Amino acid sequence: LLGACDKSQPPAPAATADASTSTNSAAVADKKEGTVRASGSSALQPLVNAAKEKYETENKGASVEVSAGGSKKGLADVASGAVHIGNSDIFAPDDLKSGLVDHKVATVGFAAMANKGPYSEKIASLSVQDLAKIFSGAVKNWKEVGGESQPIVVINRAAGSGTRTVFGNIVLGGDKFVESQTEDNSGALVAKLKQTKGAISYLALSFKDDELKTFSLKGDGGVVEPNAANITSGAYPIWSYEHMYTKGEAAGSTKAFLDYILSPAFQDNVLPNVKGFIAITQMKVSREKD
Amino acid sequence: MASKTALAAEIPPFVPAERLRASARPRWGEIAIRGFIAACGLFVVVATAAVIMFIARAGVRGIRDVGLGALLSGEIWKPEANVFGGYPLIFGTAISALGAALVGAIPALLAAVWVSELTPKGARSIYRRTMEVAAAVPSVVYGWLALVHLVPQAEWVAHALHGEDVQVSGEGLASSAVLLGIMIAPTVFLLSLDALSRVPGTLREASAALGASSWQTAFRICLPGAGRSLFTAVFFGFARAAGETMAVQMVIGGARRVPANLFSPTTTISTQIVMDMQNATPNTTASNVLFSMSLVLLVLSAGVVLISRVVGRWGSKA
Amino acid sequence: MSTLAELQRTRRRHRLVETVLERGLATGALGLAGLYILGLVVLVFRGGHKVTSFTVFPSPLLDVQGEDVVRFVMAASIFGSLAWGITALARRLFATALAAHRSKLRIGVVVVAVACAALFRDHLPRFLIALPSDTTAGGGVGPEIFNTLYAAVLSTAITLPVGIGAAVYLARFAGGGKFVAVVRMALDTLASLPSIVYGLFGFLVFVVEMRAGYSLLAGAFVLALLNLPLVVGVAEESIRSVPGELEDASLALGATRVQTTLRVTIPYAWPGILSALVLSIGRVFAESAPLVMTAGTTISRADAYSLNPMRGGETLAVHLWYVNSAGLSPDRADVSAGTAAVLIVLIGATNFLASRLAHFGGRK
Amino acid sequence: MRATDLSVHYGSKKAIAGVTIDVHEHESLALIGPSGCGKSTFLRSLNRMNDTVEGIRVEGTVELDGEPIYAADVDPVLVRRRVGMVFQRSTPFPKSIFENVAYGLRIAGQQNARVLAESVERALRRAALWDEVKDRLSDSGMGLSGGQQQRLCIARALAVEPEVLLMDEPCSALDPIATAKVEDLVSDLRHSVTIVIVTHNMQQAARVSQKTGFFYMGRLVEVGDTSTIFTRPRHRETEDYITGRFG
Amino acid sequence: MRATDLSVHYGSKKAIAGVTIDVHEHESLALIGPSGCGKSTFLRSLNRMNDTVEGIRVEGTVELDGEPIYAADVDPVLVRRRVGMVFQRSTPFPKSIFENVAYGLRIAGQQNARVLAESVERALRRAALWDEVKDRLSDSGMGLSGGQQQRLCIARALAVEPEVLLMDEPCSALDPIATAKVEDLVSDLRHSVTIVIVTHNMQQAARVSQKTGFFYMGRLVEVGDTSTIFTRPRHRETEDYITGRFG
Ligand SMILES: Nc1ncnc2c1ncn2[C@@H]1O[C@H](COP(=O)(O)OP(=O)(O)OP(=O)(O)O)[C@@H](O)[C@H]1O
Ligand SMILES: Nc1ncnc2c1ncn2[C@@H]1O[C@H](COP(=O)(O)OP(=O)(O)OP(=O)(O)O)[C@@H](O)[C@H]1O
Ligand SMILES: [Mg+2]
Ligand SMILES: [Mg+2]
Ligand SMILES: O=P([O-])([O-])[O-]
Repeated sequence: LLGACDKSQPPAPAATADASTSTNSAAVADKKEGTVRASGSSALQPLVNAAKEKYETENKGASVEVSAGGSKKGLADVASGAVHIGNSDIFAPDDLKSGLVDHKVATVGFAAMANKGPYSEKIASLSVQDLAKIFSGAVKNWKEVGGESQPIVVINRAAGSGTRTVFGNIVLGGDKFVESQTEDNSGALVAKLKQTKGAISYLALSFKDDELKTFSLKGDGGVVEPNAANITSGAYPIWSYEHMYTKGEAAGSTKAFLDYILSPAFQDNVLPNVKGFIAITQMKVSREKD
Repeated sequence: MASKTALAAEIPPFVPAERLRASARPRWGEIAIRGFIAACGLFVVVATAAVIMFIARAGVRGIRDVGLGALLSGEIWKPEANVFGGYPLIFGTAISALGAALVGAIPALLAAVWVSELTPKGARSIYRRTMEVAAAVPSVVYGWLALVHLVPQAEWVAHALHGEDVQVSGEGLASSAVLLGIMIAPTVFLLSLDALSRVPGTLREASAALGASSWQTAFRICLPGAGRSLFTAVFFGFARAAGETMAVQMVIGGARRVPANLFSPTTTISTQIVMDMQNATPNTTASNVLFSMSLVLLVLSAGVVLISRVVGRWGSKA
Repeated sequence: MSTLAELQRTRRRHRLVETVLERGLATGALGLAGLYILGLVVLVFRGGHKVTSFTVFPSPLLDVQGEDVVRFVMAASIFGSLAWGITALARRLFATALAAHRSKLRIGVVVVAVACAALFRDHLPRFLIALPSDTTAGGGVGPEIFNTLYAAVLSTAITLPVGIGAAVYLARFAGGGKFVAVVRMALDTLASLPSIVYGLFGFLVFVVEMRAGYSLLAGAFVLALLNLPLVVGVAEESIRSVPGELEDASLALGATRVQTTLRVTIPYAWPGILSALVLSIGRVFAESAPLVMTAGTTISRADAYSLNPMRGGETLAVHLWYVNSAGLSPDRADVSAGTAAVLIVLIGATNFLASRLAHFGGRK
Repeated sequence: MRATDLSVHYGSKKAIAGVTIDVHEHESLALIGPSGCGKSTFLRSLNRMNDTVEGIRVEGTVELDGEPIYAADVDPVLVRRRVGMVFQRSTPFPKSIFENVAYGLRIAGQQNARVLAESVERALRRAALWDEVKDRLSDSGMGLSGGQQQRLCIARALAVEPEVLLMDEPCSALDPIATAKVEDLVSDLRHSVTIVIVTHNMQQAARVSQKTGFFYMGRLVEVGDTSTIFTRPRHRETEDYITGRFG
Repeated sequence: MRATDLSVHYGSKKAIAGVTIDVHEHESLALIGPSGCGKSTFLRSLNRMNDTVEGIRVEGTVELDGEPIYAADVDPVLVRRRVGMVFQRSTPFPKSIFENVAYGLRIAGQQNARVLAESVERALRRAALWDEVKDRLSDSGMGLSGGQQQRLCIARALAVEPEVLLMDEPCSALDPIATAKVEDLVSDLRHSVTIVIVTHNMQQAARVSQKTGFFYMGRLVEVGDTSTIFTRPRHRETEDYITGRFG
């Protein structure tokens, strides 16, 4: 009975904290008040949520609505004007690009993750070719990639997912996934992976979980672990920028929120504590497209 | 009036006794309310027309872009690659709704016959109450329960049926059909009960008076007597199952292909609409095609219900 | 025809078959009902656990506008119904002793409710008040409860007049023309549209064409549309079941048709209309797909409890779906159970209230 | 009140044909005849209650105080305020006893509480119901017994002070004692109101009416003093009917 | 068929009390009495039709050919096959005319087509309906006129060859001509079947029955030869009723 309560944090900021911040932000109060709506990437969602919680408690009257649904939904929503900010793991496609302004707020790595079980215990890493075979459906049993006999259950993200696009581009050279069970959302996928024997999928590292097996990448130069050091150096190739698109230049409360996310206060102090995300400034390599 | 008391004299008469003519002043309040009432009727028509029109406008564009044949019979649905074959969606919808009718509607109907004809009145109201609450339970609650409790069992059953080598996770047509069956059973039960209660009691009495047992009365008089309404009840359940979205989405798996067996993941029209609508840019083919598919769904379920109603009306006139 | 002995023989044979069938069907029906009862009980208890876990944080959880009022109302209704339940039980047990004090009891219930609300409003089950949390454990469903009820109110505000109007039109004013056939056809069509189609329609009209964004009003409107055939159908039936003699009596006293409708027909048909409303409110509570596409899936902290109908917001049913297919919080099994329990309690309470309200309608 | 050559069709079906009858003020007329012969149809065409029936066609004239009630500019609502009606099945509204009786006044626009109270009391007294209900005027009208309900309906009709009161088998659903009370009431009322009463009970017709009309298959076979009709009917059909040979 | 000290309660309400009556074979008995006096209740307890009513309590005995029909081991279904019943409102099943009449036989297990056809024809002939429907046996029974429907119901009851036929106001919804036909039929039938008929029309009782019983407020006030009851009733209440003083 108390379990649920214990896990939850007491309401962190007391009313006093609000009072102090609200005075110093009075000058821009008219900007910060109001609602900012964002939707899109579920990979980016943990970061935006962290920002939202901090931002809302620091700025009374400000409110940020974040809903998931996949990167392409975010792009479509922001382009249609349904939301102010479209979160995406991928660059906006050409047809939407013209009206949208990109704000790269972080980078994140992706990795194949699987249900934990005896069949995959011995497999610590998989090569890109192995992954390609698994996710295109060519390989159907764990024993074919070095594990024990157990049917492989591939779980995909839905077509609108940025994770799917990035992972597909880098591992399969395009969206060549076998058509299989599909989850809308990274969060739901994690739960599904945990409960399905033999299941494998791909997730942003922000969803890395001790109860899931996370595979390193086996290449010519040895095994590369998916961690911040390898991503910033470019050794681990499966990563992408996290974009927050606005329609035209951001203004008003939207701009205030984006400014907050891009501010050193957030990038240096908060972002590193959110699992899996890497500040843009840390990157030693860069990309112009996915 | 001769016997009017003194009291009466103080009270002004309500009707000017000499007059029958309508007063020159129209009764505005009356006219306004009549107008409102008629407007409500009109509103229903306009709203329906608007819904159909909005769906059809985009839907027809989608059909034009893709071609009706390709849309209905193509076996690959991949909007991200601009391939729109709706057959897996239609197949999934039809099979899970049919399965639901089989798993849920038919037992519910039989249960309704039993409860309506063969149990005492007291028990009847308990059954009815229970089912009313069960029918009001949101479908997502059923979906969530199925996700937590049904899907793992389905995985187990699938392995038992198809061997250990099959790739399943329990999400698929079997789960969704059972879920939908459980979901529509209370509604079908209640509708059937209503249909049976509309069979005149006098017919039951007449049958009993001829020496029929309550069973014979139930199956020879009440069932045929309520036949068309029972039909409608089952069809209504079918249509509801075909149109259900979120609950199905939670258990059907979402693979956009014709499933290999009842336990491999597939999708339905409405599920796919919700999924794909999220990242389709309005006014593109990818978006329009979703409206086309909803037209298909509309024809599937509305058609079924309308036909059963028309048959019902036409039959009751005979 | 047949001799008595023959009759008895066939009858015995039939009897045997009937007994077998009887056992089968009885088991089936009992099983069916039992399944649902069991399911409901389990649901309520599982979630009840979550719901009743009282907060250990007495101060307001969040600085959300309107939260105080919501807390007070919530506390008043919880303690009010508790007090009412106890007095109802007491009345049943000591019927004679308490018969004379009915009005006192009633006042007592109100006093207890208000007093407890004032005293305990900061010690409510956290789950019923707190904002939901996508990412961390301990999120609640306060705004969802509010949104669910608010959406029900908004959509009823549309369904009630339009539904009764259309029902009265069909039952009493329309006659049998072509237009009536069109209206009926329209109602049949509306009734058979899958709810996802309503969702698409609402999305197209409100979110895309009108650029209103996700809003509760859009959701309420779409749900009202969705409920219209149901409400019109049931209301028309109950209006038709008003004895013609009653209306004749009113007309014979010199009432106009409209006066008769307003003063005799609708009051008499009220219990039926009310049950239609309850059904439609039940569907507002229950629907998810159309709401996802029109009212959205988020709660905004700034106006979580605001009465502005143009803001978006998820309802309990949507939350249940969202938590399971998009939520990242570790306690989502608990949250789901709690949400389901709250939903079921809400539905039960609505039905109960309606059955009480039916008494005020007129008939009996 | 006078009907001249009155015919009523339901769609293509003729319900009554060429009925001419004259009801004098403060007279009471009983209508008898077998089931389906058109008694109710005729009665309802005297206060335009038939207007509400779909597909009905009324020919001929009906005059109230010399004014034709089917003239184009006549408001049927006003006709019905002057020609009241009581039905076979008592039809109390689901309201209090007081509100039942006050209903006709309220819809006529009467809002003065004192006037309402006085009118209700007078109507209930005239309907011989006052003493039985005066202590529970705010109880529901539907809680009364069958006979009381029927008298409540009569009181309700009387409250708007009609000149003519039409009654369609007002006692056929009542027990003997209630029937006797209503019959007494009708006998009293005929001194102040013109009454047209339909009944299937010939003894009742004999007891309460001065004149009796016999309907058969949509025609008014004969009408005359009650005593004459029951003792020396002019027509064969009338005689067959009142001696119970059919019906 | 004999009822001895029969009382029936609906819940706490007593509908009939201590009725003792003896109906001889091939005799026809008419039951008269004001509305609500318990005629239907009594009739329905003669073939255990009341069993289906919730909360009913039957005391006393009813015997059919000397066998008590309320004994514990008696199957009410068998009682009803031997004691048929016809109701006030005709209730043809929504089936063809043929199937309506054959229904009773079919449920009794008769499947032989020839036997069915013969029985149906005989029943329709006995109900004086054969000539009117022989060319449209497969049409719906609901397409017949009211009088024909009622005779169809009688034919249906006759088809299973009951020993006793109970009729509850079988003509009260019929027009005079149909009434006459049904009355003729009843007069004919009484030579082959025992008939108990409830009627509100005293003339009808006089025309079709040999014996008449008068019910009043749940009691059987008197029973005797029809001619005696109508000319020299022994009880004051009977006289008041048949002379139309009440009811
Ligand atoms: N609304 C209607 N539509 C069509 N036909 C009707 C309607 N009302 C009555 N009739 C027909 O008109 C005829 C006269 O009916 P009416 O009700 O006036 O008879 P009645 O003498 O009052 O009979 P009863 O004694 O049974 O009340 C009947 O044949 C009846 O079937
Ligand atoms: N199912 C029932 N439940 C309760 N009371 C009933 C029921 N059926 C009849 N009664 C009551 O029993 C009494 C006798 O009714 P019954 O129907 O036998 O009268 P009846 O003589 O047939 O009247 P009618 O001439 O109107 O048909 C009445 O007071 C009636 O209200
Ligand atoms: Mg009549
Ligand atoms: Mg009766
Ligand atoms: O981050 P995604 O939800 O677009 O994969």
